[in-house]
Amino acid sequence: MTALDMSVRIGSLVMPNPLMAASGCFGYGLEYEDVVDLSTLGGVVSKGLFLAERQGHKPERIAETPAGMLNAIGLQGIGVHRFISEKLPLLRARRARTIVNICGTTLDEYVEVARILSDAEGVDALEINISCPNIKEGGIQFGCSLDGTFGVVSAIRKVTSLPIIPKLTPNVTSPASFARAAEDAGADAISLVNTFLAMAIDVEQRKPKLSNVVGGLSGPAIRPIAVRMVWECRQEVKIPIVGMGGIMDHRDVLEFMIAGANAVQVGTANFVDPFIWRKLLDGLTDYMQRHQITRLADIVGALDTTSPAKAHA
Amino acid sequence: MTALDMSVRIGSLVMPNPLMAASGCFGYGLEYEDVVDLSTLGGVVSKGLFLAERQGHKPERIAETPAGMLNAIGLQGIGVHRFISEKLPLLRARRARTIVNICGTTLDEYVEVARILSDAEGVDALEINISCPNIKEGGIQFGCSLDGTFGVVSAIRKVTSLPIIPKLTPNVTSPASFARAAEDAGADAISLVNTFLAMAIDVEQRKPKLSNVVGGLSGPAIRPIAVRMVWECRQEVKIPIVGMGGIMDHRDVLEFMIAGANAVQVGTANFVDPFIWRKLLDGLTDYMQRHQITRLADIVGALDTTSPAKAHA
Amino acid sequence: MTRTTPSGFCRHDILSPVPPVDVRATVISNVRLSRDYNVLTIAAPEVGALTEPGQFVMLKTTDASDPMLRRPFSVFEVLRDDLGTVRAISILNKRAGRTTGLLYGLEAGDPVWCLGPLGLPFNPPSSGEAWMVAGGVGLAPFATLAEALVALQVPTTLFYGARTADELYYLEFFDRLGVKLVLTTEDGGAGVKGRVTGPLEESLKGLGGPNLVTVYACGPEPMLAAVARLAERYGQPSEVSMERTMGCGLGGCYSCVVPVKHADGQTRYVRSCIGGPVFDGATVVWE
Amino acid sequence: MTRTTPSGFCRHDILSPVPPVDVRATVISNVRLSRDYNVLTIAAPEVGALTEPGQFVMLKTTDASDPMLRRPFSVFEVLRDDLGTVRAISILNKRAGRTTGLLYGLEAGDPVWCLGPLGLPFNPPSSGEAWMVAGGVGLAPFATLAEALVALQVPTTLFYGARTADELYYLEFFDRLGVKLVLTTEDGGAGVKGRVTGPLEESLKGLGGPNLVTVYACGPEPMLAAVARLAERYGQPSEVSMERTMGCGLGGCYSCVVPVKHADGQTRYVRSCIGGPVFDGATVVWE
Ligand SMILES: Cc1cc2nc3c(=O)[nH]c(=O)nc-3n(C[C@H](O)[C@H](O)[C@H](O)COP(=O)(O)OP(=O)(O)OC[C@H]3O[C@@H](n4cnc5c(N)ncnc54)[C@H](O)[C@@H]3O)c2cc1C
Ligand SMILES: Cc1cc2nc3c(=O)[nH]c(=O)nc-3n(C[C@H](O)[C@H](O)[C@H](O)COP(=O)(O)OP(=O)(O)OC[C@H]3O[C@@H](n4cnc5c(N)ncnc54)[C@H](O)[C@@H]3O)c2cc1C
Ligand SMILES: Cc1cc2nc3c(=O)[nH]c(=O)nc-3n(C[C@H](O)[C@H](O)[C@H](O)COP(=O)(O)O)c2cc1C
Ligand SMILES: Cc1cc2nc3c(=O)[nH]c(=O)nc-3n(C[C@H](O)[C@H](O)[C@H](O)COP(=O)(O)O)c2cc1C
Ligand code: FES
Ligand code: FES
Repeated sequence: MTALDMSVRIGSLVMPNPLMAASGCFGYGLEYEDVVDLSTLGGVVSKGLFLAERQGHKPERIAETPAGMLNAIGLQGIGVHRFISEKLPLLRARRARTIVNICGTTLDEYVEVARILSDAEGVDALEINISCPNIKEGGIQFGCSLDGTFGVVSAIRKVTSLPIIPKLTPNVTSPASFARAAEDAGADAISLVNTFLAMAIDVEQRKPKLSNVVGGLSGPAIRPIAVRMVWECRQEVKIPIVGMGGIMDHRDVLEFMIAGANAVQVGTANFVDPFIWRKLLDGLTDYMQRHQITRLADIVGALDTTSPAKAHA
Repeated sequence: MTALDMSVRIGSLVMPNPLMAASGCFGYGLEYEDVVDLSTLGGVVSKGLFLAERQGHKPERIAETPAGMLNAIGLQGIGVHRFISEKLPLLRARRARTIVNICGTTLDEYVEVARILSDAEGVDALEINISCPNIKEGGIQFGCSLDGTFGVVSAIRKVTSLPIIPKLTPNVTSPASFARAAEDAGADAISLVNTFLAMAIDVEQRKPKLSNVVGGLSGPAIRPIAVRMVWECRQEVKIPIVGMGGIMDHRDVLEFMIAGANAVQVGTANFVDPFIWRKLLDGLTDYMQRHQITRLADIVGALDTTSPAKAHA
Repeated sequence: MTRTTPSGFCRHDILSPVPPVDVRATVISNVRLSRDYNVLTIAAPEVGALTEPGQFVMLKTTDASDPMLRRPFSVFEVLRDDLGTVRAISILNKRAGRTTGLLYGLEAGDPVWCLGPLGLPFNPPSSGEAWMVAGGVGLAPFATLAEALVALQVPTTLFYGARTADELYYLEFFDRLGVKLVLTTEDGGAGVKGRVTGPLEESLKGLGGPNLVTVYACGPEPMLAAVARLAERYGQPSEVSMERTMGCGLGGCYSCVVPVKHADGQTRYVRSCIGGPVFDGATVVWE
Repeated sequence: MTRTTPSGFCRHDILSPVPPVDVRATVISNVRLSRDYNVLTIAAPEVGALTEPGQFVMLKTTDASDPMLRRPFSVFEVLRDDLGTVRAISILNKRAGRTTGLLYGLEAGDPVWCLGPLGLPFNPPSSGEAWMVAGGVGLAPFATLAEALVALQVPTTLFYGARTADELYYLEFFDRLGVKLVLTTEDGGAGVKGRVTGPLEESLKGLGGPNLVTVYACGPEPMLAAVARLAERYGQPSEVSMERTMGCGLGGCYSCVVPVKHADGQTRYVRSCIGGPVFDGATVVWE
């Protein structure tokens, strides 16, 4: 049996496998070091960071929905400076590949945060969060306008040589056109999807379940929409795609990859099963062996649309 | 105990309660007459009809997903003429309030279908399907452009005095702006949401699960997004809103109404439980009694956003 | 058995069926026949009392939304107590995915939501013999059909093919009824080696003329197509039970369609849940 | 019990915890105490062996995605066999919604997914007595805490309030351990009529000075706030176990935050799953 190659490259970021922990679903990574060796993940994406510390929204911050959950955390975070001094050295010590999810209320803040992180030791890539649906000033104004997306990505491109990965919102008519804007602006990859703007109501109290009224929907419920968006973006751009949305097992990872994702992120599933990582790796290994695939990258975008799957195969 | 009033009015259409069967999820209504007295529903929305008979897509036409399902039926249907001769008399005999879901590949076809149905005896309203995600020529070109939506609704407005209810797609950045276009064009109400464009892949065969590759996602998975869209539209327009997306029990009905829907449609839930209608009515009755509500319409849009629901009430 | 028109376009136009019922049934027993097959007996007498051979039920193992949709299963046995009162039905289940996997794992006392009976049943043969052709789990509708045929004193044969000898089930049941058995296995471990269509064709060849037997078939679609074509070639009528992905079982969703040649010469998609699952083999357009 | 700092900001900065484990446990028994309360015993010895009083587990009754998230529950009892080996844990469950409803309905043999132990435990009192204050299902963490306190020979009292006499559970258990019981019911059906804070305040008043008892509280948030304020007013330290909506239990999601006054005078949201659920009552900012 030849060695199995699961590696993925995004600019200078080389990952041993396509499995990344999604922003906001894995703390700063260190919270999970008891349950998984962080160096075995493709990468760890930090919680979204602004320049300054933020307290986020009041509780209630989450609500469960069918096969999904809403969140409106409001980007509680320690800010980029404390991240660099308190978390980054520990992440380096654990040999985690660290991707920092960056936010801004203005173009200048994005650029500033990117610049500061580019000078720090141990940051492997920047994921540009222009898609948080939960706070008005969280960059979504950039993520819902093609010019805004182009503008923020090209401004950050000028100040950093780190790989930059704009994270796209699904709450638009055509995510593929945003993927194109990001590629044109010099992005090394795109990641999608962030959460879907959604809400839930307690009908007995006639009040919203979240203090922020609306929040972002994640989890398996959204997977079929996210897979479609990845597939559409794959037709539109050449740069790597980091796919996510409701991945719960290795088949879901493969679904995103076959649709066109080069790597994937796992978010909500960490809450349900923090020991998921070993299972995902084992599942991918088994699939590669059964299908005699030596380079996992070979299945990226390999969807055969000439006929549907046989229902009774 | 005073009598409970659940009635809803949409132009000349008066329904005893807000519970309507959603298009494409209830055949032509008659398929369900063994399990429910059709006259007890607020209304029955027919399968989408073109001028001519259509065969629809090849199987596989549906695939289950977490708390949801994909469909790409491709609007198989008997066409407006056979509907009028074969189905309408039977629906009238059963005293069903009949709303016909109309489709077109061109503006002229929409107008023609609307005109023909306006002349037929027993049609209570027209739902204008400009939102089917499954076929290229199914009107979605009108539903994804504000001008297109305004154009098709105002053209139909000119040829019919029946209540017209454009059905909006959720696959756009701002459904509320489409609601506004529909209202401006003279719609009596809007209904939303149609299904979310989505896909699923059989990873063993590396083929799509649907013959059409992409399909529409429905069921509880989408409910939180649909409720948010209804809530946004409620801020934007004054006309009645028919809300839908993943309603499975009476609490879900109430959730849509509190968010701003005057009536609701139940689609996918019919497949899971064809006997759902009695349960929904009983649930609403119980809720009204417990909360001492005599007019159900009083809860429409009654969401109190001043504070979130208490988690441990 | 009532006479029905299995190739009809819409049930409501042609017959008035018994309305289905939905029961939250309790598992009485679950007998695992092999690693993949089990017979699940559930207390759904309301359904069983109404069921005709060839009809099906839509099952669900949870009232949560994952999995959400019900799945179609032939009624395998209608079980009666000593006084003849229907007490339960059973399902011959083969693991194929999630719900069939869950049905395999159920234990006595667990709930199952059971909607039925649904669909058009088999028709009794107008004359002559009945030959049932089963492939694998396609055996399911033939236990009740055999009982009905025997009650009508129709001479009945079961052509039954499986991959291996272990996967031939309920042979004694059919034997006891007086059904003649013709078995095949792909590995030759029992009966004739090969496909079930082999001995079927041999027997058809031996017939003295047309319309002497009615051929009933249930199994994988290539088998059904082959059986229907063979029956046609040898001038015998056939009824095939089609297996389609079903969303509702009641005609609501249009997921389950089969292309059927109509009297006007047109091929149209017919919903197999209400215009089937049993079709006149000669009218199905095989793909 | 190990000494820990329950008001710390991030677990990883201040102590090295025992890593949690995740087990697919089997239900051993389910005793319904009333229409809403039950004690569910599950075979999760791996979790029980590591648990300290005040820690919790995250439970799930299905591996399907509806319901999807786990729910937090205090470990009620750690159950040992005659040789002292841990065999199981139990949960005192009160029906509040879906998962608690499902936990109420489970039968022996059913699976439960159990992740734990999680969170910061109670600290033993530095000196003097221990007073535990429980409201309703807030009794849950006090069975193991009482055992630990009794083992340390700390004189222990349980102030325990419920709506009615029927909803006062496990009194004998605490009695047998030698824990002094002070009971209240809202309807006066047993013990003192009214809220549990009534007799608590009486007792606090009667104390000769500060730092003579450590007050431990678990129950509805208004009760916790009242207890923490009373303890502060009478100069006694308090530890409160906060109940927050939790998505993960591991610090991943930031859903479970409690506003806590920090040493620098700032109030910050602290994740109660890793910086709690047990907090120094004096540091919590009550809303
Ligand atoms: C009228 C009828 C009678 C049937 N009788 C029996 C029977 O007696 N015993 C028995 O074991 N099986 C029977 N089947 C087949 C059975 O319905 C499927 O095996 C079952 O639906 C698969 O569901 P699943 O959740 O286990 O699989 P899934 O996890 O949904 O999928 C597993 C595989 O089955 C296919 N599949 C998914 N949904 C369906 C569906 N609704 N129908 C068919 N295939 C599907 C998928 O494409 C996939 O290839 C019958 C089918 C029909 C239409
Ligand atoms: C550390 C900790 C220990 C706990 N120990 C126990 C215990 O020993 N016994 C016990 O019966 N209960 C305990 N609880 C409370 C228990 O977690 C909730 O009752 C349970 O989560 C409700 O879930 P559900 O699915 O039944 O309700 P849902 O259907 O989710 O909702 C019902 C109600 O509970 C609220 N709720 C939803 N999710 C949560 C959540 N994760 N936490 C709290 N409330 C929620 C909802 O807003 C709603 O008002 C504890 C909570 C915490 C934080
Ligand atoms: C609790 C929570 C917090 C999140 N915080 C962030 C964030 O800070 N930045 C970001 O880009 N995405 C954030 N997300 C979105 C996830 O990274 C991911 O895009 C989304 O949840 C879909 O993936 P999933 O279904 O696997 O969770 C958050 C999601 C959740 C559930
Ligand atoms: C199988 C199927 C067929 C549908 N056909 C139509 C249709 O013909 N016209 C239409 O406007 N909507 C159609 N829809 C959309 C539904 O009417 C409804 O908008 C959607 O399913 C969301 O509601 P639900 O989650 O309750 O099903 C169809 C949905 C399904 C599942
Ligand atoms: S299964 Fe829904 S129409 Fe046949
Ligand atoms: S429950 Fe997720 S951070 Fe506390």
